[in-house]
Amino acid sequence: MPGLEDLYREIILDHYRSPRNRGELPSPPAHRVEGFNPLCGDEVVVSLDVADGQLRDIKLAGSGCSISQSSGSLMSAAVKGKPIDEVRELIRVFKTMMSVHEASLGDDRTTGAEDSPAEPEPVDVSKLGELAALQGVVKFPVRIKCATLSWNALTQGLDELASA
Amino acid sequence: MPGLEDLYREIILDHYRSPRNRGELPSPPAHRVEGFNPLCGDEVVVSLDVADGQLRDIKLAGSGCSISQSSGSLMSAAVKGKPIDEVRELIRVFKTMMSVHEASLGDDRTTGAEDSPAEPEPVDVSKLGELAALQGVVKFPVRIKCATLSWNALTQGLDELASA
Amino acid sequence: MTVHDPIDVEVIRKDFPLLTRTVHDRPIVYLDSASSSLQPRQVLAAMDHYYETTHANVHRGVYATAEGATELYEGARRKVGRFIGAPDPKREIVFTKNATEALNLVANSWGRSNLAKGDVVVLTEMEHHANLVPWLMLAESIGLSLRYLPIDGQGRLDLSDLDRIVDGAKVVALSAMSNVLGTINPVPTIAEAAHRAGAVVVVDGAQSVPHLPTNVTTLGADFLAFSAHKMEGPTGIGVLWGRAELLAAMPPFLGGGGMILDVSLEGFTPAEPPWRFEAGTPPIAEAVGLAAAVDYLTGVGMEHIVAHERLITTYAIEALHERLGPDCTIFGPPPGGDRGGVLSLAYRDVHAHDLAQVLDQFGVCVRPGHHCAKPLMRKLGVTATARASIGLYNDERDIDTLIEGLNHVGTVFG
Amino acid sequence: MTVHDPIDVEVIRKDFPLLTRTVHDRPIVYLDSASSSLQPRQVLAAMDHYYETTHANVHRGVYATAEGATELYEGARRKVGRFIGAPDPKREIVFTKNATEALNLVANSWGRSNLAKGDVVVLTEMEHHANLVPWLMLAESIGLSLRYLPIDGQGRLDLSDLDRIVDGAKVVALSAMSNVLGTINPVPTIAEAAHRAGAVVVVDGAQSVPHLPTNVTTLGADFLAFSAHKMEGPTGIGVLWGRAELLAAMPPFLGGGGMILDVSLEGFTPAEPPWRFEAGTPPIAEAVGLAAAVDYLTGVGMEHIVAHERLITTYAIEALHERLGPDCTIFGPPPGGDRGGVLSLAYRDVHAHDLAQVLDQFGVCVRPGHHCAKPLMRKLGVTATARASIGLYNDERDIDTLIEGLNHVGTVFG
Ligand SMILES: Cc1ncc(COP(=O)(O)O)c(C=O)c1O
Ligand SMILES: Cc1ncc(COP(=O)(O)O)c(C=O)c1O
Repeated sequence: MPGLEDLYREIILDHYRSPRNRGELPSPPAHRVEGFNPLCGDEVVVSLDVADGQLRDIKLAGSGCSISQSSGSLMSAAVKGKPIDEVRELIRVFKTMMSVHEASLGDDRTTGAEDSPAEPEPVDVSKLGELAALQGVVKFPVRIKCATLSWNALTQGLDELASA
Repeated sequence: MPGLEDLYREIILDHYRSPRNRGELPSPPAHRVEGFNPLCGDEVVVSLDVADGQLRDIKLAGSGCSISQSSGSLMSAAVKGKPIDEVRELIRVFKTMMSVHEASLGDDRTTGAEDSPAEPEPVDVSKLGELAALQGVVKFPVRIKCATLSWNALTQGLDELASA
Repeated sequence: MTVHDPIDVEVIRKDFPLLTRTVHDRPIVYLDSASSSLQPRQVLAAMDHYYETTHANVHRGVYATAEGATELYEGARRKVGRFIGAPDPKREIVFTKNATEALNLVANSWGRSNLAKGDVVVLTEMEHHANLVPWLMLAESIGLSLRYLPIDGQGRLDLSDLDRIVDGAKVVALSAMSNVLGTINPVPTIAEAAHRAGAVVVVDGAQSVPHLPTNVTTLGADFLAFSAHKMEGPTGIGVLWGRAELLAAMPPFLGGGGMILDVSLEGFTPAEPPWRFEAGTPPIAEAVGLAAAVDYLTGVGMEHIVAHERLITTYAIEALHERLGPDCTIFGPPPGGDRGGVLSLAYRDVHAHDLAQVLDQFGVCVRPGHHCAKPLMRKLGVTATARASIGLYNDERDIDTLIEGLNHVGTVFG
Repeated sequence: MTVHDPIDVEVIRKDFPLLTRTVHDRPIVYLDSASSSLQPRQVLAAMDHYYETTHANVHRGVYATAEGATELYEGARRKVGRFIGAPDPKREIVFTKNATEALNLVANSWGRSNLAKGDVVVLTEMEHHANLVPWLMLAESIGLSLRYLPIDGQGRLDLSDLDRIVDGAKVVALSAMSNVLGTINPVPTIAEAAHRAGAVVVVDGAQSVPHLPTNVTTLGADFLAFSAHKMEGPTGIGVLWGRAELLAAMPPFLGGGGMILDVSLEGFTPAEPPWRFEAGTPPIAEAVGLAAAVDYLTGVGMEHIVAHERLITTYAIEALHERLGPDCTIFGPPPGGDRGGVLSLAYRDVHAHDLAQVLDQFGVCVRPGHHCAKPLMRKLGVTATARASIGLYNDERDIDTLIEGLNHVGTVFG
C-alpha cells in the first residue's frame, strides 16, 4: 500500500508552492493551448514561444492540484530553451514513466494477469532529472491524469505548431 | 397451482373451434375498431352496428389464441341485440371479474400483502351466463389481456360512437 | 439540548457489507453517498434471489418464471410510485438507466414536441450537468432562450426576482436538493410561480428522493427524476415520474421492442405509457433491487432518516467550525431545515484532489472535483471542492475521522 | 456418425442456480435463451463481491474503492472489447443500457449527423424492432428512404439483388443472427457489398455475440450492438462497439455528467469517446457482471459453445420432424452452418400462446409471440410463433420434454 510520502515528495511540494514560469505569454505571437481534466476540473493554459526549432519560452497558467501544478512547473523548467526534438523526447520518456495507460484511468496492471498489456519499456529515469520525483504518482493511478495534464497540452501545442 | 383444465374449459374450446359472429360488417355504416395485444401479436377487428341505443349487430375478425378468440366469440353472442346500457353493464361486470388490473400485467395480488390494492368488488357471476367459463383465466394473469382484448375494442367503439 | 437520534446506526451498519472493509489498515469511513450510496445486503439478496429463481425476460412470456419476473418488475414500478406519492403509480413510473436518462427523456420527448425556437426554459445556477446539458443540447438544436435562477451568498436560490424570471417560461427545471451545497430548494414555492406562469415543472430529485420524504403532488412537480444507486439501490436503473396526462401526450424517446403497439416496414404505433418509454429489455433485476431498497428505506422510515442525517450534518458543520476554525470553509447554508447532508469543503488553499488523497489514507471517502456542476463552481469561485456527504449509516465518529484527516492535511502541506 | 459434444452439460448446469428450480412439480426446462439467458453463479458472485467490497461511483474519486470501481469498470470495457476483437477496446466500447439503446445511439448520433432527407438506409425483412423502429423514427423525423433485403422461402436473406439494393445506400443495418428464424446471416459478404457502395454497416449482434465467436473486423462491421443479459450476464447493460474514427466524429447522444469536458451556462464541450456517450452514472455492477460473463463464456470456449449448440439444434430439428411429423412446423433454415439455435415452432393450428401455456405445465419455458419482429411475422404469414431457443446449458432431454409437451397439446386441442 503506497504511502503519501511516495506522492508528495519534497521537490513536488516545492514546485507546487513556488511554481516556475507562471503566467501567460502575449498570444500572438506566442501559441496558446488549454487543457482540462474533466474528472476534477483542473485547467491549464500553456503558452509556447517556438522559433528555429527551439522552445524559446514557455509559461503556464490555470489552477489545479499539487500534482498537476508541480508537474507543469517541473515540465516548464525542464523544457524551456530546449530544441524541439529534445522536448519531444522528454515528453516521450515522461509519458512512458507515467505508463501510457492514463487515458483509461483504470489501467491494466491491477485487473489480473490476463488483462496485462505488453510490459512497458523500462524508462531511463536519469534522463528526467527532477522530474523523476513524479515517479511515485504511478502508484496512484487516478492522479496520473493530473501529472500528464500540462504535458498533453504541450504535446498538442507542438503538434498544432508543426502542422500550421 | 392452477391446472390447464381451469383455463381450457369445454365452452371455451367450443367457441374457439366454432367462433360465433365471425367476419366484418360493411363500414360505413357499421363502426369499425381494431385492437392489438402488443405482447403477443393478437389482433381483433370489431364491427358494430348501433342504432336507437341498441347494438343491432356485431362481428369479429382478426386472429389470436384460444382465449382471445373464444372470449370475443362469447362476448359477441352475449351482447348482440342488446341495449347499449345492458352491454355497458355486462362489460363492467366482465372486467371486474377479470380483476381490472390487467393493464399492469403483473397484478397486485401476487406481490405480497402490503402491495394489495383494495379488494375488488365481488362479481355476480350468474349475470355472465356462458361468459363465466372465462373465470379460470384470472388464475393465469398473463392471459387476462387475451380475454379482455375484444372487450376493450368494444368499449372503445362504444365510446367513439357516443362522442361522435 | 440533546436531540434524540431515531436511528440506531450500529444496527443499520450491520446491513452494509462494505462498511466492514478496511482501507490502508483503517476502517472505511464512507462519506460519498451523494455520489452513490452503499447497498444493504437485503438489496443484494433480493437481486440474487431474483436471478436464482425467477429470471426471465418480462412482458412476453406465459411460463411461470416469465410471469413471475413480470410481476416483480411491475410490482417494483408500483412500489416506487407509491414511495413518491404518485397518483397513478402503474402508469406514471418510467424506468430508465439513471436520473440522467430520465432528464434527457423529458428534454427530448416532451421538449421537442412542446418547445420551439425562442421558448424560455428556466434553470438554476446550481444545477447538476444532468439537468443542464440536456437543455443546452436542446437549445443548440432548436434555439431556446435559457434563464437561470441565481444563488445568494449562502448558497440558497435567490427568489426575489422569481416571478419576473419565470414569466413567459415554458419549463422550469430545478434540483430539489443541491449535490454541491446541500441546499434543499423550496420547490413548492417555485412550482407555484412556474405554474402561474404556465410552465411545466421538471424536478431533479437525484439528491432529494434518497434523503427526504417525497410527494410529487405537494412538491408541485410535473416530472421527477432520480436514480436507484443513490438511494441504497443498485446501479443501472433510474426513474422518471411524469404526470399521466403529460406522458400520454409525449412521443417515444428510444425505439425498439416493448414500446410498440404495432410495427410494419413503413411505420409503427407506440404503446401506452409507461411502456412507450421503455424500449428494449428493461433493467429487471435492478427494478427488483430498487424495490428492495424502497422497502429498506421505508422500513427505517424516511422521517427517521431525515432526523438522523440532520443530526449528523449539524454535528459535522459545528465540529468542523469548532475544531478547524477558519482553515475550513463549508459551502452552502448553515444547519437548519433547508440544509441537507452534503458538505462541500475547502481546507486552507489545498486543492480538493490533495485533500481527498490525504483523507484516503485515513480510510475516509470524500469526492474531490466539480461534482458535475461546473457553472456553480465558477460562481463559487473555485475549480473543485472536497465533498463529504452523509447517509443513514454515518455517525459522529465518521465526522471525527474526517476532521482527524483534515488536520493531517495541514501537516503535509504545512 | 456420432459427433463429440465438447461441453459436459451436467457440469455446466451446476453453475446455473435457476436450473434447480421446479415448475408445476417438474424440473424447469429453460428454452428461452434468445429472450434472456440464465446467469451462472460466477456472474452473481462477481456483482455481489463488487457491491460488498468496491462499490463507489466511477471516474471522479481518488479514494481506494472509487479507484477500484473505476478499474473494474474500465477493465470490463477492455475485456468486452477483446471478446469481440475490437482493434482499440479502450476507446471503442460504449456501455449502454441494452442493445436497443446502442442501436438508438447509432441512429440518433451517427444518423442525425450523417444522414439527410432522401438518404437510403437498407435493413432486412427479418430485423428485430430494435433495429427497425429507431430507423423508422429517424425516417419520420428527417425523411429517409428505407429499403429491405428480402428473405427467401427457407428464411435466409435473398442476396440475388444485393448490389442493386445497397447501391447508393448510406447505411446497411442488419442482424447477424435472426431471433426468430435462427438464420446466421452472411454479414461479411453483405458488409463488403455495403462498403463498396459507400455505406456504413451497423450489425445487431444481440443474438450472435452470445452464441458465435465474434470478430468485428472479419465481420466487416462499423458498429456492433449487443446485450449482456442474453450472454449469461446481468440485465441493465448493453454494448455499442463502433470504429474509433466514427465514434470520434459523432456528437453526444444523452447529455449529463461524465460525458463533458467543460460546461458553462451557455454551452458545453463533450469528452472523448467512449465517455462522450456515457451520460450519468453508468451500470457499474452490471459491467462487472458482464466481464464475469465474458470470462465464463471464454472459459467454456466459444468454439465449444457453437459446437454444442449446433448438436442440440440439429437433434431438436430432427427429433421434432421424426416424432411430430407434419403436425409441427419449424421456421428457418435446416440444420447446417448458418443455422443457430432458435426454433420458431407452429403445432397444427394451435396458437403460440396456447402452445406455451400447455408447455408451461411441463416446466418448459418457450416464448410465444411476434418476438419483436412483426414485419417478419407478416411475411411468414403468422401472427405469432412459439419459440424454443437453445443455450449452452441445454441438452437432448430438454428437447425430449419439449416434444412430450407438444404431444400433450394435441390431446388438449384434439
Ligand atoms: C436480434 C435482436 N436484436 C435486438 C434485441 C434487443 O435486445 P435488448 O432487448 O436487450 O435491447 C434482441 C432481443 O430482444 C434481439 O433478439
Ligand atoms: C443533483 C443530481 N442530479 C442528477 C444526478 C445524476 O444522477 P445519475 O448519474 O445517476 O444519472 C446527480 C448525481 O450524480 C445529482 O447529484
